[in-house]
Amino acid sequence: MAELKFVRPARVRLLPEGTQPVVSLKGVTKRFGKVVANDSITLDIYPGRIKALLGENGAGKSTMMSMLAGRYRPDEGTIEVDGNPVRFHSSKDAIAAGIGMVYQHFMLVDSMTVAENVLLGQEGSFLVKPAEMEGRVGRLAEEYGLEIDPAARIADLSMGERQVVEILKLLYRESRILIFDEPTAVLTPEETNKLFEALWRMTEQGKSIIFISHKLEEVIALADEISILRRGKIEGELDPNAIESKAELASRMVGKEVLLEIDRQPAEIGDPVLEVRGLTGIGLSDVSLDVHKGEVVALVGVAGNGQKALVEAVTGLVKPPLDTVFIMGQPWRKFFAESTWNRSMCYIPEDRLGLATLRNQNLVDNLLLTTRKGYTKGFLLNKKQAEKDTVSLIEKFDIRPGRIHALAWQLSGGNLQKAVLARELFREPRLIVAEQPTQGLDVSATEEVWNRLLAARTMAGILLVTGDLNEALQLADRVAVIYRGRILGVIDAAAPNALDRIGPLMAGVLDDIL
Amino acid sequence: MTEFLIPLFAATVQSGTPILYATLGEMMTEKGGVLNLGVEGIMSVAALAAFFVSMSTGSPWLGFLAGGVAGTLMATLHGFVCITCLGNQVVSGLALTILGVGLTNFLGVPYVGQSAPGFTPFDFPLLSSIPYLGDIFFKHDMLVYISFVVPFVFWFFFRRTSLGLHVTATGEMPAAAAAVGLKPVALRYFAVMAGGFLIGLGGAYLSLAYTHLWTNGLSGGRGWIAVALVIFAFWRPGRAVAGAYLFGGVMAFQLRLQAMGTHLPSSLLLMLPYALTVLVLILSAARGRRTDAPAALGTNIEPEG
Amino acid sequence: GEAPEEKKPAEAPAPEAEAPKEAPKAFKVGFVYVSPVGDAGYSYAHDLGRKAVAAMPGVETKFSESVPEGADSERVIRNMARNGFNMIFTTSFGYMDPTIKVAKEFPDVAFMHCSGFKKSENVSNYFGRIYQSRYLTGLVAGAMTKSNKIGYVAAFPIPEVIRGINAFTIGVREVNPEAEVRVVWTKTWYDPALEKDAAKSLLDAGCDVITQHQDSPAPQEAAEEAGAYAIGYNSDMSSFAPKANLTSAIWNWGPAYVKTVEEGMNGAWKGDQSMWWSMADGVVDIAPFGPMVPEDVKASVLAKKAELVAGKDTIFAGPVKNQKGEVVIPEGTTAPDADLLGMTWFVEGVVGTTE
Amino acid sequence: MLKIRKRDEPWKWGALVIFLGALLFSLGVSALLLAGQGKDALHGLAILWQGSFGSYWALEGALLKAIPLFLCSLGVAVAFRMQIWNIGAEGQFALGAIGATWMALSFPDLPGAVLLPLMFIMAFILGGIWAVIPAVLKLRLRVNEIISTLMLNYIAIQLLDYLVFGVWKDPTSFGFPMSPEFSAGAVIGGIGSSRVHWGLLFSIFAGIGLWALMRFTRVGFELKASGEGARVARYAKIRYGMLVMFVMCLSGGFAGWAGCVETSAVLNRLQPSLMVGYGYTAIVVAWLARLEPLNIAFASFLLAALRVGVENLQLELQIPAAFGAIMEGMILLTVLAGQFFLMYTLERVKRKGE
Ligand SMILES: Nc1ncnc2c1ncn2[C@@H]1O[C@H](COP(=O)(O)OP(=O)(O)OP(=O)(O)O)[C@@H](O)[C@H]1O
Ligand SMILES: Nc1ncnc2c1ncn2[C@@H]1O[C@H](COP(=O)(O)OP(=O)(O)OP(=O)(O)O)[C@@H](O)[C@H]1O
Ligand SMILES: [Mg+2]
Ligand SMILES: [Mg+2]
Repeated sequence: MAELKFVRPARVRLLPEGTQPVVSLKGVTKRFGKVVANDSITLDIYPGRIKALLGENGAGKSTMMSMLAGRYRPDEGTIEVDGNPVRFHSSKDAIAAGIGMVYQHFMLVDSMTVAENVLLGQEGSFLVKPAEMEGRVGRLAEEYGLEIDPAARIADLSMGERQVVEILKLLYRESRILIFDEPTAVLTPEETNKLFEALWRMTEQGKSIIFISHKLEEVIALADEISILRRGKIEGELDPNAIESKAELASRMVGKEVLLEIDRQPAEIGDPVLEVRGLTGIGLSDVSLDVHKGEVVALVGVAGNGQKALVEAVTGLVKPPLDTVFIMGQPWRKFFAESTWNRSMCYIPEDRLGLATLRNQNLVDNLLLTTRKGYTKGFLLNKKQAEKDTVSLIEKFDIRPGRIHALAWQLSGGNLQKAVLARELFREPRLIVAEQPTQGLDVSATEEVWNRLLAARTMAGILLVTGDLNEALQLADRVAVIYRGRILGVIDAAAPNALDRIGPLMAGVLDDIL
Repeated sequence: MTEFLIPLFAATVQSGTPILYATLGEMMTEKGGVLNLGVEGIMSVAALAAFFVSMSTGSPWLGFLAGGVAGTLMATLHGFVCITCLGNQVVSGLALTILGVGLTNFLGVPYVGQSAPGFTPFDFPLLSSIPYLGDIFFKHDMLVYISFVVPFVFWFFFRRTSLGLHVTATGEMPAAAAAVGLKPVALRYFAVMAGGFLIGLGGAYLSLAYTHLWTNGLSGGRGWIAVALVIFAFWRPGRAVAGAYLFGGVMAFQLRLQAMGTHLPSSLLLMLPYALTVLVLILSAARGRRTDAPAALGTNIEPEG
Repeated sequence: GEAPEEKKPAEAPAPEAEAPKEAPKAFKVGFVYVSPVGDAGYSYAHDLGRKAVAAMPGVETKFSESVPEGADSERVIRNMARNGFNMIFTTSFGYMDPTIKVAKEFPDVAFMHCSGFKKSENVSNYFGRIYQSRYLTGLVAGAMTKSNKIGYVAAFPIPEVIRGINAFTIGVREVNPEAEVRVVWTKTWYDPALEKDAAKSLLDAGCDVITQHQDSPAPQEAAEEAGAYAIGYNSDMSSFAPKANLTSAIWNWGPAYVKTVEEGMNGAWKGDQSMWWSMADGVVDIAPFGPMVPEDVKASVLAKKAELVAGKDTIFAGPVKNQKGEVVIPEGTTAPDADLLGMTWFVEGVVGTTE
Repeated sequence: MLKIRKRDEPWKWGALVIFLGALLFSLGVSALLLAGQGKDALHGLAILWQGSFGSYWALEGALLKAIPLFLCSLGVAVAFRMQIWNIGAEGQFALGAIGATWMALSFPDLPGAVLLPLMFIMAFILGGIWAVIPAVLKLRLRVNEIISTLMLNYIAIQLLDYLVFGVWKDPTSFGFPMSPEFSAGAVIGGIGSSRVHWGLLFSIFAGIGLWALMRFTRVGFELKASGEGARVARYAKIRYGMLVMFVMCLSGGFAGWAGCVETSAVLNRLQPSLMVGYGYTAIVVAWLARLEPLNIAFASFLLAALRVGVENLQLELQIPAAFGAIMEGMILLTVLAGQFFLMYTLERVKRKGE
């Protein structure tokens, strides 16, 4: 099977003897109520090197970094910068000490421009001039070879561009230690490559990078050193050179044997469950696509090329033109007018907390969100039954914490995704539209989601929308590449040169034209 | 026609002025992410404070300032309940209105019917001789002239000063502001207090320029109009001016229509300002898409560990 | 707030059972006001009357202010009745139904309702013929106007206000048949800023004398600022606009209230009466003239006033025409009180509508 | 050093403790204010208690006053649950009163068993329509509902005025602005010999109905779910637009019922003095009660009792009416400030090496 490769420019640099760490954590502990998120962590960060931080969902990576960045204050232990103990009262102190962080969820003000976001808090004078600010940010971006329009509003930018803004923020503050919390989760492969180049450039200037990711191949390709965090504790430091395989890294991280090879038996292909025929409009042109029961069709492409529109049209959020979309053999309008709660279509969106679940409601209510019609008798809702079913789903999918009264926002990303999956599979769907289903999930959670999706093929056809080519190739039977609202090609995933053909298509390069 | 229109527009400017101050004050508050429904109460207290200080010191300017300070104090109370204690912004604002109006009626009793030095209209040098416009805009009192400048200052503050950017960031996404080392809590207090100051100036206008006498009930619902106009204005000062003048203008217009001897029932005429506000909103909402409401408006900043 | 401290025993009502043993019980009189007494307006005028009553020996008074009309007033009135008040003055029109209702439950308490039309066994209603004062001030206004346009800032289109406007207009036209009275409704009893705006709109329309029916002195102020004349209402408003104020139509409840309470104390009070006190009873009057009012005007107005004081009221004596010029009160007749009480039309010379 | 810590679970008895604490605090400040006026503060508080809860009369008065407040708050709460900011209960209340009056005046001869239901139905319809207008404006033209509901309040009051000053003016009222008195069939009677009327029972049933709707039905669930945003609602195939209309209609209908009960049972006719701001107070009540019907019942009763008690205080001690408003404002603000302790605690932190 094809594997993604990142081209590493230099060999792993050896740490010169006697180098002093720029930042050290000494016995740092952080509790949230009863949860011990970080348990006497001790960690050193050296200049000019990239340290990767690995750990399962909820291991405490973000918490630890947030303390470094001054957002949280440690309950115990000290942080030392250049050998001197410091106490950060707010991000301001951390910034002053040269530490900057790009958070998992971007910290950008949507309504303001790139320049304003980059210079926020660092304007330099009370009076500001937009043109002058834009000029300053433009020059900075140029200096580091980053492409961005300083006058653009954040709301109009892609995820990759937003990342650039976050990086510019750190660069402008002349941070020596740059923390990236899952920066690649929302990036396309191309954007990821660009990011890596930027990171290497920065280390060459002596900056230290801390890099958090669940994508092991990225970690192997990028890191000078790897630290593993498990249940709030540092489990060990690894030398990337000594890593034999992803599987080894994964098992060190989880603490038990991980296969990492999913067993994809071909399923029996049945009737078509989704037919898109010459869909034009809503940002798409002449899109045709079939998904049959028993198969996984991946839709890949650089974000913003029409995936969203297609998904919205298929899932009923946007009305497509007449006679272009057929679900389970029925025209769109008829299907959605008569759609039942089960044995129908289900949608697992990218936005788990904001779209797929009710943020402030418990798991029972979240189960009911899409299954409520199945619990309705007359006007009434059978909550007792819903509670019983929630309990059994929690058990079956091992969702933690295992309380039905836990609220959605209290769940970790992986568990939330499991909950969404549990609910949607409970509906025994015939068509599943899954959008970035493993984004932000750790290896074991990813594996579980993959297995569940593959198992679901016995009852359904799956449209998988993903930016992760690895995922597409692992799961899909066929891979459709979308570019500027068109499907440029549908490629058999089992074909030996699949990966080589997908790449150019994503960039809009058609073989047959060449 | 001009005989009718010029006094009408001049009256529009005058009756729009207190609403304008209050609208900008509420807008300032909301730009920082805090909803303050206590405008009516703040205006009342500020009107009394302005009157009292002007009366006892003989200086209307000190009175004007006192109105602003009283507004700030009242707003700070709201800030304490919402920003520090994380209380619900809607209820706190409503409670502030109840408290403010109550306090004013309670403390103001001894001064009812007394008068204090205030601001009187004068012809603004040079500008007042511009044909038409001079009569409309430049034959008022000092506080009206100041109100011409305030929207520009407001606009300038949010577009051209770093503090303005910080306040905006706090109203949009406090976490982002905190992440770059700003202090969202302090910034919110600033927005609430500065907004309270402006609202207070609106109150002071009522007791120092609109009338020079103390009577209860001076704010007469103008605070509520201000709250509505902030939404109407899509959080932009330029539109706030338009909204305040539109509202004041229609009010003045219907009174004038009566004075001219119309036969329309007064109930229908008195509906006009409110109905027209909605109508204009419908027309403008149907066209524009962006509303510019601060994204974090109404939500409190939870303390982090 | 400014109420004088009452005699101490007022603090806690003595339980009924112990009462006979103690010193002769004071005669308790309660007043219910629709607005705060501090407003220098309508309720303030009633409260001056209450103070006159409070000065009587053996009488104790209390008041409730800012009592909304409707359901709340019913409870307040009942609370007074239950607390052993002997006589209760309810001073706003909206208290009419509640007063009647409560009175039925407390047959031993005397109720006096102001400005309404219902009465019962133990409820009498009363009001003052303020229109007489309005008429006199109209005479002044008619004599003083040069533009022949007089502005009237009016509160609500109810008979009380309409009657005042009509009497005023009759006065104006008596001395100046050319003059007209322009009416602007604010639908407020008390919104100084709005009322000032209303006055300004009248001034802008060319009026050079302004009068009003609301409690706030703001219209007086507007006239003063515009260099026009003003006529006040409720109490002497000259202090608010010394250069503009010609005179005011004023209430003077003291004498009538004292007399009524006296009747109550010695058992002479009767329910089921309608009293419409006039200038002859001293309940309504006009305030002293401003210095700008010429002597001859003063003299002729005072002469008319003397007639009214003597009980000769011919203000609404026919012929009186309505706005369309139709004769509504024919020559030789005088409108009966019932018609005056229900007046909903404007006399000729008024510009405006009663809707 | 003290540290703010979020509670893992909300403090169980916290709401009660905080409420009582806030009450105590505000009473303390009020006592000081009274003392400042030269009154006997303790005696004043005793009178306040007496006037609020101390007698049958007081309780009866509070109960009566709580009824319209309760109905309006329920209406407000159901809209707020869905994050539709209906602050137009005042106007919807007025329209309800107008609807009830319309029926009462049109069919004066019908027996109560027919006429009263008609009045309630029409009150619900008109109140509902008045609330659906902003809903339509919001859905179709994206007009913010806060501003449209607020403006419609003013318009409703003028409309009521227009009617009672015009077509509905009682010919025997000597021109005063009020409708003719309702016929016996249009009046909600008292329960037994008390002054508490059957509107109380109606409110209780309405409250239970709404509570059950929110709790046990699918619509109730969809309403709660939509409260998290229109996007989630669309994802879950909830018909958001329909639901907004339904909820606003319900919300306006409840306020309309309050108007109907108040006109029919208390005033027995339509008159402008009907409008005393219940619609605005309802917003405070609904929020304080965290939009829960049972809490709303308590909160409306308590607020009504406070207002009744203050009347007593005013009469007995002759303090200005504004005193009550000050007390009310203070109680609300302290209760709110105290909410902090529901979600957070302060804990002492010891740092190593300090
Ligand atoms: N603000 C908070 N309040 C309460 N608990 C929290 C908070 N933030 C994190 N936690 C808990 O602390 C633990 C560590 O969380 P953290 O976000 O640091 O994990 P992570 O390693 O970054 O996970 P992921 O890979 O999913 O991002 C988790 O159990 C989480 O539920
Ligand atoms: N009192 C006033 N009278 C007339 N025009 C005004 C007044 N105050 C502000 N303006 C104009 O309105 C404009 C500000 O309006 P607006 O609130 O729409 O700006 P903005 O949306 O904040 O900024 P931008 O236009 O940069 O997006 C200014 O250019 C100013 O010229
Ligand atoms: Mg994390
Ligand atoms: Mg603009």
